[in-house]
Amino acid sequence: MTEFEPKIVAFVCNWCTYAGADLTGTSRIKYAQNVKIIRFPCTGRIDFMLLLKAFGEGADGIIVSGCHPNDCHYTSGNFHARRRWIMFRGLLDLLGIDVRRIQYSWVSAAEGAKWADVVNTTVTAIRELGPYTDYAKVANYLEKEANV
Amino acid sequence: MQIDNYLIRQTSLEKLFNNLIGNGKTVFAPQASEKRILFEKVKAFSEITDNYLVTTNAAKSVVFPRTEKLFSYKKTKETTEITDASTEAVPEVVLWGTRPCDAAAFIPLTDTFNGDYPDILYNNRRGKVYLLSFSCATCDEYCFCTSVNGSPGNTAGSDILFTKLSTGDYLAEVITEKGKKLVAENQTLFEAAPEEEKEPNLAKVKTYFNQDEIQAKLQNLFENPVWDEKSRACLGCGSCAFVCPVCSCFDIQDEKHGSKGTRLRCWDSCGFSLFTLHTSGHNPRETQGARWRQRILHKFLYMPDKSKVAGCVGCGRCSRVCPADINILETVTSI
Amino acid sequence: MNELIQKAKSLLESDTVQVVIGYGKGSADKTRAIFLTKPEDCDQLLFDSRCVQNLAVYLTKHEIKHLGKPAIVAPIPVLRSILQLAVENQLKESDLVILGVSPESKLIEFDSFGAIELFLNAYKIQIDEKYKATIDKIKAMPVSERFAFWIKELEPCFKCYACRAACPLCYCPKCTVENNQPQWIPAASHLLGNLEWHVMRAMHLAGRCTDCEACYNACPMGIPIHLLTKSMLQDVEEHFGPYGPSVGKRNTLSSFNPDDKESFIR
Amino acid sequence: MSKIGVFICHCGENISATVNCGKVAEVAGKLEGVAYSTDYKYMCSDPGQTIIKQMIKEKGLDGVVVAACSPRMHEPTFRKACSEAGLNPYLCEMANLREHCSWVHDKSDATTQKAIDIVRTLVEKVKHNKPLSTIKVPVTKKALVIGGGIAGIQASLDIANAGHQVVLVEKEPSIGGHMSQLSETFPTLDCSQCILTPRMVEVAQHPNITLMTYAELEKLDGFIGNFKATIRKKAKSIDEKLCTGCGLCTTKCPTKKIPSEFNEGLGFRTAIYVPFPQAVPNKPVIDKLNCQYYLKGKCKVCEKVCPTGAIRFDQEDELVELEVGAVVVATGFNIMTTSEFPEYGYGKYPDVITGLQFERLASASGPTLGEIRRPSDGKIPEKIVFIACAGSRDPAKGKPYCSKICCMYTAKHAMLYQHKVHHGESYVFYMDIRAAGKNYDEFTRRAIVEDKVNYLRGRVSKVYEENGKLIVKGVDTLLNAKPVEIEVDMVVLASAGVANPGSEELAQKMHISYDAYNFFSEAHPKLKPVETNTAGIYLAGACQAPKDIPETVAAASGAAAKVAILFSQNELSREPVVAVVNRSAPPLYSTCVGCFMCATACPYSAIGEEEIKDRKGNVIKKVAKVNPGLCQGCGTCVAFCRSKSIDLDGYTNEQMYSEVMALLNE
Repeated sequence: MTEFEPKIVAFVCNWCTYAGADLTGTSRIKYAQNVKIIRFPCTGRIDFMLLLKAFGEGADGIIVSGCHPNDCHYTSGNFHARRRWIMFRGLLDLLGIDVRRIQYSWVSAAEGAKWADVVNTTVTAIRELGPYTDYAKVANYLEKEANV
Repeated sequence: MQIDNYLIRQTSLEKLFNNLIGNGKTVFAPQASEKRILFEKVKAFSEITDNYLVTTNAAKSVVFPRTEKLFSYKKTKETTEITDASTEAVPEVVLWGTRPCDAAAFIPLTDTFNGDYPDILYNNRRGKVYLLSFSCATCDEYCFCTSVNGSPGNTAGSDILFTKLSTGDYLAEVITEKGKKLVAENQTLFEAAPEEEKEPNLAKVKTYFNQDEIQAKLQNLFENPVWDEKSRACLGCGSCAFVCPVCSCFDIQDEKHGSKGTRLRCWDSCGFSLFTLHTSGHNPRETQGARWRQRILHKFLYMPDKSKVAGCVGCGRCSRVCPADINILETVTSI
Repeated sequence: MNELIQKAKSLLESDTVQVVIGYGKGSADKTRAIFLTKPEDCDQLLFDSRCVQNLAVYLTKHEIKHLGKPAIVAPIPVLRSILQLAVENQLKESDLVILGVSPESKLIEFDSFGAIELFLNAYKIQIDEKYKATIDKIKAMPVSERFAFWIKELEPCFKCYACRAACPLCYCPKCTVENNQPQWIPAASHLLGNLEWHVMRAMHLAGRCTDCEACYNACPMGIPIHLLTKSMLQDVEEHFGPYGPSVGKRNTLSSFNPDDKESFIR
Repeated sequence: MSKIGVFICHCGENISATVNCGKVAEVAGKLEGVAYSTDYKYMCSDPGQTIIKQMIKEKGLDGVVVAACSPRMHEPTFRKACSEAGLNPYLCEMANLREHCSWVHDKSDATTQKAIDIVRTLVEKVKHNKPLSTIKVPVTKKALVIGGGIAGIQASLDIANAGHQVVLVEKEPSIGGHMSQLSETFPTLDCSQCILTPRMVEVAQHPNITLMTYAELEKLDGFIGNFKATIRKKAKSIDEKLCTGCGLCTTKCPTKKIPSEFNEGLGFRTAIYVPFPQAVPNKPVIDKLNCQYYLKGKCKVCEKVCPTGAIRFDQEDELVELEVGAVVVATGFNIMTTSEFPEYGYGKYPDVITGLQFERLASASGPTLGEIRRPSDGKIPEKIVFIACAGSRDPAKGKPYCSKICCMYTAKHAMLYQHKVHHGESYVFYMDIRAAGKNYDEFTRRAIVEDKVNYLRGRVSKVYEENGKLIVKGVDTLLNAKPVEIEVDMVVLASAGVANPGSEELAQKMHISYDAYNFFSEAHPKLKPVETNTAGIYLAGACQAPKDIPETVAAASGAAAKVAILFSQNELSREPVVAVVNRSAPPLYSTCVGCFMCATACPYSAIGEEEIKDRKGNVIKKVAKVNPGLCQGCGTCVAFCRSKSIDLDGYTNEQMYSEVMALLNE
């Protein structure tokens, strides 16, 4: 049996984490292939629905990352995002949507090594949790059921 | 068709149920939970409640699911491969515990799905449904089946109608071939018809109006303040339509996942402002009043005009669930 | 009660308002929202413990706005909603006359939103202990079981949107769920569509919900969706301090504190 | 149906060493909507760009994905190339195959598959890209300089000399700042006032400079090229036109015992006062908090003695609105006061003073006319200790940074002391001597070698008073770390440079960022040292971090050059990544419901109101409206909009949604 390769989507801001991930590349630090990045201008732009969509489309894990507090290119987008995440995380947790599958982090443009570490630890953690079958069952309900 | 009468013992009902399950049928029956009684899939007789007036939801979803796959597709740059939905996997379904109004609702529902062309998916599902109804011994102020040509002991639509007698046993009226088939499969449970009359065991449902008179009055009532007045509190949700056993409006939705996708038929409601919204921004039914009028006219004028059967069976579900306490009976009687 | 009727009458007689939104006798033993435009009809007004529908929902409905300036019978949940609507620029003081009703069924008149706020200080939103216990019980379940619990609860939802229609704070003319470019939420009511809809509804009420339970009361299927908003209210309080609508203040989620604390961001 | 071109770059071997570029191009070619797909050694090279341009024309491409390095590297390059071929540049996106894929993974099928996934995601995004055009904004060629210290003075003069109008706002009654308080300056020991005052006068007389003293920034709205500043001119209680600056009022004022700010509390001033004799403008103001008339309603001596009748007790603060195109922030710094040092007596020993107080003692214009006398009894101190790094480099004091200027001025202070008190003994406790700078190290050497200042490497743990003497307990780490106890007459703390009180509020008013110590943050620590993250607002001097005079002047000239560059254009072009509120068919007009949650969340106050009117002019509804000049494109508003009525061009809901879908679905 081949090892489970989790699908992980990373929602990152352009100014810190995206640039930090660029630095990971420039520094040739290796990390797992499982994570693919979507670039946003700011964590403030990241709609919580997109995270939910990612699970709905089969993501096993999610990374959300942006500028450290006080470092936001737009001064306060990350502060807004943080409040939103606090609320969103609480709601998901209540609903039994596995919040361990969403890793939030602050990775600055200078933290190339941290980005690699965030990716690798997230991949390891999701590998341990296994495929997100609970959610997949819900998402693919129509495919499977006879619809009565 | 000749209706055959039998007696079935109270104790035999469970046996009948078990036989149905044993024959591989899926049984939907009223199930009680904290705030609602719903038609739900049941596995054991004990899950069924007999302490209910009508269920909150209508039984229509077994023939007209609230979300139904029509087909799925897969695209490449050059080709599109379409797979039609099939009802083959749909099991035979027994609706256990429908009321006469519920059963009667299948008549206009089937009409609708066989208007311009027969709806294969609907008809396939309908063909697999057995309706084992139970007459009403009680009613409430929302019931008005008798005003729309129904009754608490009406046999129309059901395959078998059970009426509880004073002894606690049931009169079983077997109405259709399907019903007869079921009786044949369970012959030992059905005994000779009882002596007791059916009528005294039925609820007394007040007659408020006459469907034919209303139909005539509505011909000239398109412009009337009653629509706005009676719908003023309407919040514009779709609960009335979704619990209605006759309402059959639907919306077509595509769900796309990359190069694959499915086309779905989903329940819709004329109470929604979006229902008639044009792309241009114009909405021919701009207010809740206009939408309420549509609902009443459709049920009490257009449908009987077209197919001789009203679009309302007087079950009263819509009025019971309405969060703004809008009452269909009140509107119709005020006309 | 008489006081309320007299006040409503005089408001209509003097043409101060053109419609009085209040509670009247409904079907069976229910009460319902009534809309009075004539002084002589004001005797229909009543108020008792059955009057739980949140009338504030009508303040933003165009059919009702069309009737003219309203006076609204406003027990505490309605007052909270009015205040939150004011915070969100949906109401001005001059838009309406508020016929406040105290828990003792006394008529209280408010000449400003500030006065409502002051009054409500004595009636802070409090989550009932029984709900807290239920929420705690759900939270104590293992994650998979919790998910299964909610999927089962949400399964009967057929997306009639009564929860949205009854909520005074769901006043958008076009809801996210009605957006199809992109199709944020499946219009279909299946497990995923229902889950996504209810997550979105709850998130959109985060920091705004005034805990009136209109959504739950409206739900024909009796789905305990109010537990979601109640739990979020608890979260708001835990992380950002006590919640209560306040004119001139921002919503919890469109404001921030640089020192907001969390424990999950690396 | 889209016609998208996909161009896969090998980046030499940087990408192709681990990613099978040919395979990526092949798979991309099969994607729906892709009309052309190829790979090439160097896409950014001239021939590479030519392929893109040719294909745009040949295939009539309506979207381009260049899969190469980070968009942060070459997005402008490829967008320009597209533009040259007649394709709107914003229809071009980059897929980051180098930094985010080939450089971080080993060669494998999984790496190639990831590259394919990234490309597919960007192809889906491009399908939803819209042509955008750059936003043009006019430039108001007038600068606002906040702060009239040497930084503000230098910036103002440079901008004014470049031919542009400048408004210089200073919160004190006179410009000059900290530099005017200094005695001599390192490393040349020339007199601070002698070099500063001519500049101050030049400011006052410059035809392009409008000077507003005793004034503060109240509000700043707008955006680069188009700021609207509101200045609060505090009531000076005099008519400046009538006042001749004769000074009679200040000599007659009965309230004479107010600690002088200019002299750091070591001298007194009157309630109506000019901060120092060389002040510019040299006209007094009435300090309302100390004036007898304002306090008790009686006095008015100044009014009686004023020969021109220039006193105006009823004067009120005035708010002036200015339209400016650029702002230079030069609000300077402050130092920790002695009261913040419990170990050195909480400021209750009068003879423990700060470096800035020592400057006043050493200054010829100071309270002792340049003689070093201790504040308690006026005696000349025989022994003196200077404590460097008082607060600086001390995480316990919340200032882990080096204040940079203290090593030099402490050496200067010790030298000045030795020059003035020949028989005196001076000690300097230091952690390290940081004297990097032209002639700086030579200067500190001179203090040690020529002026015989005793440098002790170690910290002072305690200062306490005993029998009229100050006992300094410290340690000398160079001599086997032995404890040292010195009995002295005076202690001077080289206390840490800190941000001015109120910096935080000021930064928030201007929407610029600030660091953990409330110093203003530059846009980039190396490459954009005088810019802030808010376009059009620049930094000069010690408001950014402690700086010495040459560095401050250089930064001020740098900021002035940036302003001059900005003002060299009549119009600015801005990236069109801005939020837009939708419009829809009537009767809705817009799905925006006007809750303005977006406006409260906007970090730039870029969202205002718009009234939608019918043909008769009646207001139908109020909706949000984004000012594209102010919007910086963060998109925070978008995520807040419940009805999805506001969207961000370049990162629209459709684009982001498509990316998520495409990333997870083939």
